[in-house]
Amino acid sequence: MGITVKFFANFREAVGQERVEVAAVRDVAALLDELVRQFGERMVDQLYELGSKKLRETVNVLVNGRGINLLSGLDTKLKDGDVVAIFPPVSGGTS
Amino acid sequence: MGITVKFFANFREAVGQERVEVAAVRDVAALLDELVRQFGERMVDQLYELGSKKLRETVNVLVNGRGINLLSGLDTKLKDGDVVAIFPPVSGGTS
Amino acid sequence: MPDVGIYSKGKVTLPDLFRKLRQDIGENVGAIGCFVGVVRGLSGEGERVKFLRYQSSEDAVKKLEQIAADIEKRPNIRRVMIHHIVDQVAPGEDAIYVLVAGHRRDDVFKALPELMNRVKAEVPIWKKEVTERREYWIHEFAGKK
Amino acid sequence: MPDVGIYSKGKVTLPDLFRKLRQDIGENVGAIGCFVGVVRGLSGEGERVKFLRYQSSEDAVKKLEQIAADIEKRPNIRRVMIHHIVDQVAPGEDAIYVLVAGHRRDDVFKALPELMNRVKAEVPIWKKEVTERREYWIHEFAGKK
Repeated sequence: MGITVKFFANFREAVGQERVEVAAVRDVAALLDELVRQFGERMVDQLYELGSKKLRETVNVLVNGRGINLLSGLDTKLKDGDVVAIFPPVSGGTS
Repeated sequence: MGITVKFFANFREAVGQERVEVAAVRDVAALLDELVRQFGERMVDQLYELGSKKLRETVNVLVNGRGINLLSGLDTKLKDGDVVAIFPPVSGGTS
Repeated sequence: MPDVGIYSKGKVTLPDLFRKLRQDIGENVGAIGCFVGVVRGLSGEGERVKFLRYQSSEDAVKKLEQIAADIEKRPNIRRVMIHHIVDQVAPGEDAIYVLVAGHRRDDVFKALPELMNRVKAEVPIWKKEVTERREYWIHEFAGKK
Repeated sequence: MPDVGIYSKGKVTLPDLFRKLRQDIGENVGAIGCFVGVVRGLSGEGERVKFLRYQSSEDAVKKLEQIAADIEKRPNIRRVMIHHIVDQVAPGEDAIYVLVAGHRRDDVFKALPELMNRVKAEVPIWKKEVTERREYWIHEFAGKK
């Protein structure tokens, strides 16, 4: 069954899809590599600070509803059936 | 023409009228005496602390729109044509 | 220009005030705040309230205008409305509407309580509370009864 | 029970929300506060805004419920409603309605900004601003663009 990845806002636009299924990968770092492989430069720009592999501060990654900052960061393990969400800071309401 | 006295809230009820005309009196103290003379105990109760001639703290007296506390208190002079308003603290809005 | 008024019951409704507010506030309003003061069914002492009877002096509208204008002249506030019912008002019925339109919500959230505090402290309006057992004029700022 | 929702345009109106709010709040509500978030016609940089496009995750309603319930459980708060439009919304159009009914105005005035701050910080809703010259997703809490 692999891993379900849901995208919101700029990530959804970069990908052109609301969600994708990815074959099992070891951890979040490997998942992001796989997304970059599939979606190329557009995904790199959204994920990483310019010219580095440092995740942008504005990128939120949730694994089964929990932020990876509360788990093991990019080393957070993934297994079949996990749901990963990737999105920028929320901005409901008005200005 | 004398002095016009307007009453609000409990004072209006004590007097049973929205306003009265009083012949010229020297000052506010004399006006209040005149009101007590005309309206009796009900007016005394509303104006003064129990058993004294000390004006209750909750009594507001305006002469031509200005509070007597900013004028000369009970010694504030009155002249023909003056308008005096007597009322308790305001309480607009809800609880 | 601020928009204020004193009405008997049934002469003003909140949807009408909102409609009026939105007519000419321009394109830079991002926040509208509103407060409705409703008559409660229980007095401060827990007595059942039959109704409040409001009374106002003829200076009340002028004072409402002044308060509304003071707040409306702030750079981030576009419109202030204060509309007070002066009548016999039963529990569950509205006694006052305050509306504020501004650029951002912070300005609006700051203005609303200020407006209500000033209305309660400065406008020549009085109210008599009539409960099942007694009736008395409320002297809000003279210590609680 | 708090009352929240996410709607496309035209599916919710403020008068309807007020009517619903007043149906079962009981006799002890003395204060109703309301906030309407309106789309502004000028962006933070002064560009003319064509529209905002909102997007939400399927968890947004649950989060709104949680926020509303947290505030509604306070002893002096009777009802909280949060209703968000998630759609393409033009300047002058409403994007969010928050209503609070409580015993006294202080409780209501305190709750309103708290609710809005939590909605903006916690609810999975995003918006893209489309101006005459460009379009971008707004990262409200990541420093101003």
